[in-house]
Amino acid sequence: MSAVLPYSIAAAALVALGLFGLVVQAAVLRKILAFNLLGGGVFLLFGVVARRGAGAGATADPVPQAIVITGLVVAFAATALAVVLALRMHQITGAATIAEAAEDGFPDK
Amino acid sequence: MSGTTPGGWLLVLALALPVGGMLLAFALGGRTAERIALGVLGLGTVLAGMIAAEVYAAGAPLAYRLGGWAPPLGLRLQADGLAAAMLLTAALVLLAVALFGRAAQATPPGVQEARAPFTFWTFLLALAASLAAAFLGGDLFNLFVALEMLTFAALSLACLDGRPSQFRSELRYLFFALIGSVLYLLGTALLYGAHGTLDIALLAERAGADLPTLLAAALMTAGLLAKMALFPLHLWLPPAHAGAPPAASALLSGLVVKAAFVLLLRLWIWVLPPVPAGAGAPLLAGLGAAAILVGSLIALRQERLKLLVAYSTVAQIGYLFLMLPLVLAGDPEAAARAWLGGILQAASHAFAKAAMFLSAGLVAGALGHDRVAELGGAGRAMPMAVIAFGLAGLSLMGIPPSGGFTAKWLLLTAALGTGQWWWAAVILGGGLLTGGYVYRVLAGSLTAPPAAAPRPEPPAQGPERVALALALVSVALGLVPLASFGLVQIGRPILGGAP
Amino acid sequence: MGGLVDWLLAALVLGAAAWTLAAPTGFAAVVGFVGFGLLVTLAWVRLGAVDVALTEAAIGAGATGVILLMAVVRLRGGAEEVSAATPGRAVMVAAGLLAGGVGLALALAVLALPDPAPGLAAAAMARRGELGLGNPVAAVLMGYRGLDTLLESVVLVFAVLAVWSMAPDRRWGGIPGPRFPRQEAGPLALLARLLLPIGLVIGIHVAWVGAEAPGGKFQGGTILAAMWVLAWVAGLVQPPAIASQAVRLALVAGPLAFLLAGFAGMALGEGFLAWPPGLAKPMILLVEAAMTLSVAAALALLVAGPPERAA
Amino acid sequence: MTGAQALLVAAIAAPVLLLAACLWDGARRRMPGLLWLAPLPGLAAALLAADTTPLVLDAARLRFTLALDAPSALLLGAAALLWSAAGAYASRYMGRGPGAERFALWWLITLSGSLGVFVAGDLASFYLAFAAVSLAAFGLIVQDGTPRARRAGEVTLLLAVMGEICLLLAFALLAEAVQGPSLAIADAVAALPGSPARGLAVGLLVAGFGLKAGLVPLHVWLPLAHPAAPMPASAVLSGAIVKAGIIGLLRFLPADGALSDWGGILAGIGLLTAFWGVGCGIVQANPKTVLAYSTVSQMGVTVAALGMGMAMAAPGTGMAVAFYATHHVLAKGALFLAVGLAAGSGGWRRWLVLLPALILALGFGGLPGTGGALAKAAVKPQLGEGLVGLLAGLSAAGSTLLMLHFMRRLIALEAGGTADRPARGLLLPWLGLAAAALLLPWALYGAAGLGDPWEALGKDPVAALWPVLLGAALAAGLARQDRWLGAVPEGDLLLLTGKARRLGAACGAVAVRAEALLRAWPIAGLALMALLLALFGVMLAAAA
Amino acid sequence: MIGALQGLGLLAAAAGAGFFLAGTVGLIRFPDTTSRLHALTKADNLGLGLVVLGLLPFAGSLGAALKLLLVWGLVLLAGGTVAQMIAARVRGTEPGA
Repeated sequence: MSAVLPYSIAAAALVALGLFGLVVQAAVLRKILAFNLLGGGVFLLFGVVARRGAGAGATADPVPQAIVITGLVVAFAATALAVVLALRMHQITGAATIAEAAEDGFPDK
Repeated sequence: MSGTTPGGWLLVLALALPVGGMLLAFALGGRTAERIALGVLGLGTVLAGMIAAEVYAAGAPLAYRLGGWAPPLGLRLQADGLAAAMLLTAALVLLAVALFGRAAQATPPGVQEARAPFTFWTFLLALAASLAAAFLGGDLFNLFVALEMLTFAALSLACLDGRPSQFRSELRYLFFALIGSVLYLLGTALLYGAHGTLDIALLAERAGADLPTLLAAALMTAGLLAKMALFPLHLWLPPAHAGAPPAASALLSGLVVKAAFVLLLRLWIWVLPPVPAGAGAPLLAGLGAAAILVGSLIALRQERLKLLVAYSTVAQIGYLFLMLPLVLAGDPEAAARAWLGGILQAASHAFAKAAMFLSAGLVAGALGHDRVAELGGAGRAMPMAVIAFGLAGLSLMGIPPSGGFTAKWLLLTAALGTGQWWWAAVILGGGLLTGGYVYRVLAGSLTAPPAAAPRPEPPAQGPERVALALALVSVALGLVPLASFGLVQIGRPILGGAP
Repeated sequence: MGGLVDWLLAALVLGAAAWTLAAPTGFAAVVGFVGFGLLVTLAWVRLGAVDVALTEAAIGAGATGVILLMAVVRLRGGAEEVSAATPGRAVMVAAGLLAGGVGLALALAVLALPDPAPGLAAAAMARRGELGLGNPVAAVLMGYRGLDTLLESVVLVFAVLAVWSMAPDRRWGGIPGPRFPRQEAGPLALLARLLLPIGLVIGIHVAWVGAEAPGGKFQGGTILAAMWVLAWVAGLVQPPAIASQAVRLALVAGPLAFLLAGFAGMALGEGFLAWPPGLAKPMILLVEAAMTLSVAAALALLVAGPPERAA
Repeated sequence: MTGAQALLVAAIAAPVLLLAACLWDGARRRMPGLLWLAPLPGLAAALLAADTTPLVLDAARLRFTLALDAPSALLLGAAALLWSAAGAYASRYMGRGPGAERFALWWLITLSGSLGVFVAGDLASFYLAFAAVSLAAFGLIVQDGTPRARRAGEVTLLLAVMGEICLLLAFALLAEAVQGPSLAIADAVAALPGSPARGLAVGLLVAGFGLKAGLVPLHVWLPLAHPAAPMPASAVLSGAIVKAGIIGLLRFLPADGALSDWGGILAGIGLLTAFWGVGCGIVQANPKTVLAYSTVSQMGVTVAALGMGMAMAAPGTGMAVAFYATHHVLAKGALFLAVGLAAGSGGWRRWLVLLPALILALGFGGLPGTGGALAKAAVKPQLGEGLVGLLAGLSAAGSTLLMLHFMRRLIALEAGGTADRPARGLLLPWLGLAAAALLLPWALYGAAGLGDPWEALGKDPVAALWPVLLGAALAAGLARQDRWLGAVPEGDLLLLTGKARRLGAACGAVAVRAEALLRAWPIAGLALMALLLALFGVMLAAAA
Repeated sequence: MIGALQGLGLLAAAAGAGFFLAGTVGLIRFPDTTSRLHALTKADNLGLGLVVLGLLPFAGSLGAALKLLLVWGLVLLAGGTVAQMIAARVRGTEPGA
């Protein structure tokens, strides 16, 4: 089982890096990247779990593998959505961060 | 437990119907989407009613084993009292919002298909599908997919108006929700690694107070709290909910946050062992108390009506968390009360808040603004909308007879019964502050309009009636005999109690 | 030796991740991320999860990389805004400590996982024959946890519509994404012409073998989507108008087929999402084909973005 | 369901049904003219259904119980009479139009609650009725829409909600004290003395009901609200609505000596209130405000009697206190109606108003022969002896002084022209109610089991008379001291709240700033991670 | 036992790795875009070619061998195209280079 140790640590460190980036990075694009790093860490952890559960002729437990495949697709969809939102925000307001929250009420006519 | 019960097919229909409806609405487009949505949501209400009746009659949860595979390998759908009650609440609110949307979100004449109406109707179905998946799912990863569906649907509904200022607040919402999702997913990875299953019923048997389980619970809870916008994680909620069109706001505030709460209950009441859960619950309830007080206080000082209502949601979410330490206190009688109180709070808040957002939207639409200080004349121009707002407000305050009152009464007596009087103080203080902001709106709208103001255009009767009907349901929940709420107790694990 | 490779790979993954965070420009960061994705793909191979490795390469690194690269080009400027919004040292330190704390707790929890690991490998391997599938991951995706896959394919439809709905009102029904000039000659046109037929074959092949060997609809669909994006960028094809009925049908074909198959299972077999005995393999392949089409369409349209031009 | 029980249902159902009828335009337009009908079933119930077997609807579930004991019946009858007379008065006074229709709606809600508190037999229905009467009164107070009315309404509403909160908590404690799921008031009261949270529960009950009854220092809303409302509304506010507090105290505090310590405290608060009301009242210029302070004072006496009864475990206290309050319902209601008439009539007809008013007014001081004298006699067992007796006498003297001051302010109101005749629709309810206030106590004294009224009055005429004479003498002495008028603003103690409000505003501003900080992206992110780790740590520590 | 073919294969793969190394050094050390491109494409195409060549003797079947060659071919195609496009871009933006 020692083979999974490097990846376990990498997964934990990726989660930490991703969280750190999501919190402190200001640019939207960097936040999206940090989210993907964070997701990568989570998926890698599933990989560790899958590898630890290898057996019965499977090189890794197929259930976590399937979960990661599903998760990767969902994460991609989320990334695409975030990118579109960021582009539209940039296009309309020229902003590249989400620093200030726009307090939004009913639009004044 | 893992087998299919009689009536289990209802669960499949409750999920497959909105999923199929959404796909068809998306494919066929335009006005057809609206027609499909109305039909599917109507049928969905019937189904939800049948499920609730079936659960109540059987006195036991319904379950359906998908594809014939038994957990842990396979997945199952299940409806206990909690799921049945929330499903019915969601179905009714969705149907009401759909009826409201017939006027507000109609495809304009002369075009085949327009962006906002098409998005609204399709995502209305999407939301129904996501909520059904979130309430009926019995597997933590399946519930993750449901949460993601919910996030996408909610985000798109929040963006419906397409105003420039919205993209920034929606982006904040998306990022925070995504962090929440990822933390939740991380928790499921640990749970699978530790117990080899993600089925809730099996985890309830296998999970102990070991390190991976506890960290998983903390991660998943934090993720769900981010999605529920529990104070102090509420940064995204006010702008997102206030910036959406009224029909969307009603759904976001009334239903979407509740789905994450159901997951939280599954985690805390089913999966977590009582000892660590009992230790963590006061922390969550403390945040809930802070949410009630701070949220109400901020709502009291808002200048915009829709933001006021949104902050009211921040506060009302807090009440849900008060049930945790009460349910976990180990007193079976108080636990049953607190459980019912919490779920009743979720349901009555869903109706009341939907009514509030709809009526606030009508008022804002007719006046052309939503400044609280300048609501004069609203009461005269659209009495039904203002009455709906007032009735909903009474329910939120906890004035009898209303669902909110019964909910708070149950929580109150459970708090006193378990010797945790401080939660009682919070419940009552929150009611007072709630009264303050509801009063501000009502008093403002009942004053005479400024002389120079143009006479506001009275809204159509139909939408006003929908708002009023929702408010009345929220009030009427307080008149239903308590015994018939025995439904929500079905399937709840009875805890031995923390030492 | 093997252990050293794993340590090295893990370190490289972390290094790429750190570079992605710290890179001086957005472009460099995205390039770092694509490199990160490829290294993670290797890690997946080392972890014995070839199916995931393929998906990671196709979607995690490939498709995500493409949309991020397209975004970085359009998100120019804003340096002052970014530096103004970057939090101060105190917040940085606090964030570092807290994130480090989470990572540490996670590492401890992973080390505390029970040995031997509980899991479902044996069960999943044992029963895949009932589905006529050789690849256990496919058995999980299409069989045991079919509902996940069904809902996930629905999520893709959600995402496409969500992306479309960000468009300005007047663009509704129009053509997504920027217009690329048609390149009659030049390297890109050549690449597109040469690669397209090969890519299509490979994509369909990857999707097809998924039943028995690593591969499947998501990986294959991504390759097909990539081919379409290549043709689009080379100006050979235009994205379809989002009002087009064909596009809508392509997007919902997969989930709808899955849903119908689920009901067929209710009628013929053990219940919803059950594959009728004997018919399992052909039905699964049919659904997988529809899903491949839908995945390819959804990924391509997600890359293209919201409608920007009139049809 | 027996006929008597049906009357109990009808007492509440009548206003509710009229309210429901307002959904139709035609009925709503006619409603101001029908208000006098709404309380009549309540009156019938008071006459015919006292001490009937409690009606338990839906025994297993809601525990929706209706009951009517003798003291409640007494008060219910008087309140119903006042509501009916004031309703008739209102139909003329308010005129027609949307304003009057709105007034009728609030009137009916308040009425249903006001009568409901007398017949509700379980905690939930009582709370519901109490909430209705407390909160809907707001609509009556702000009817005129003036800034003064609005402020009065807001203060009332705020305090009413706070009162509701006290009661809610108290009821929760009571429900907790009862063994089993019963919510019947009788069970709750029986369980109260043995409850571990007894002190807290009683304190909350006293605060919640005392607020409604106008006990110092929770009386501040009363002198603001009662004058601000239209005349008929003032009449029911001061006459009937404050009695919701009295009936609450009567029904929830066991009078059998089980809470004798609290009896003393209540008596002290009551006497303080009695003098406070007089002291603040005699410097008021507006006759309605004077009346409102008189109400404060009279409720003080009522509560003092109740408190002494509790302390001494005197038998019949409930009946005696209810009788005292009954007189106040009728007389105070009538006097408010008089204020509305005095301004609108001139010449000899003015005396149709002033003369009965003078008799009623002096009744509060115990002028022999009046209903007020009988009321005083009724609570004599509780307030007759020793120091308390002296204080009670002094407060009666104060009442005389206050009411003479009221008469002066009433006369000082600008009279109408000699030809102005009061509208018959106003005059008849007033005269009827005044007559009832004078005569009904004579009829009820015996019926209430208090003995023979003649005997009671004849017993010690000097003791009955000296407070009146002392009050009159003081009034004569103070007659020229108008410079004190307005020395105490309406709602006296409210002056002190200015600082509290500024403090509240400052706290609010701090909260707003802090919340804005928490909404900053990195801070929220830090909070999320900190929360995660804290949760993990807490659970780990508990599991270890 | 390693046959002669396999031995040659190992040598080729090692040489390929050497080219990769050189190419990477060039990528980092060369001064401008075009010369970096030169280092990268030459070294990588040749390096990968040698590696593929070296792996051919180890391929279990003809199909696997063909797949390896296909990989090389695709990389040549993609690498060449990208290099061309970068060069064209550089020529457009850096006059004189």
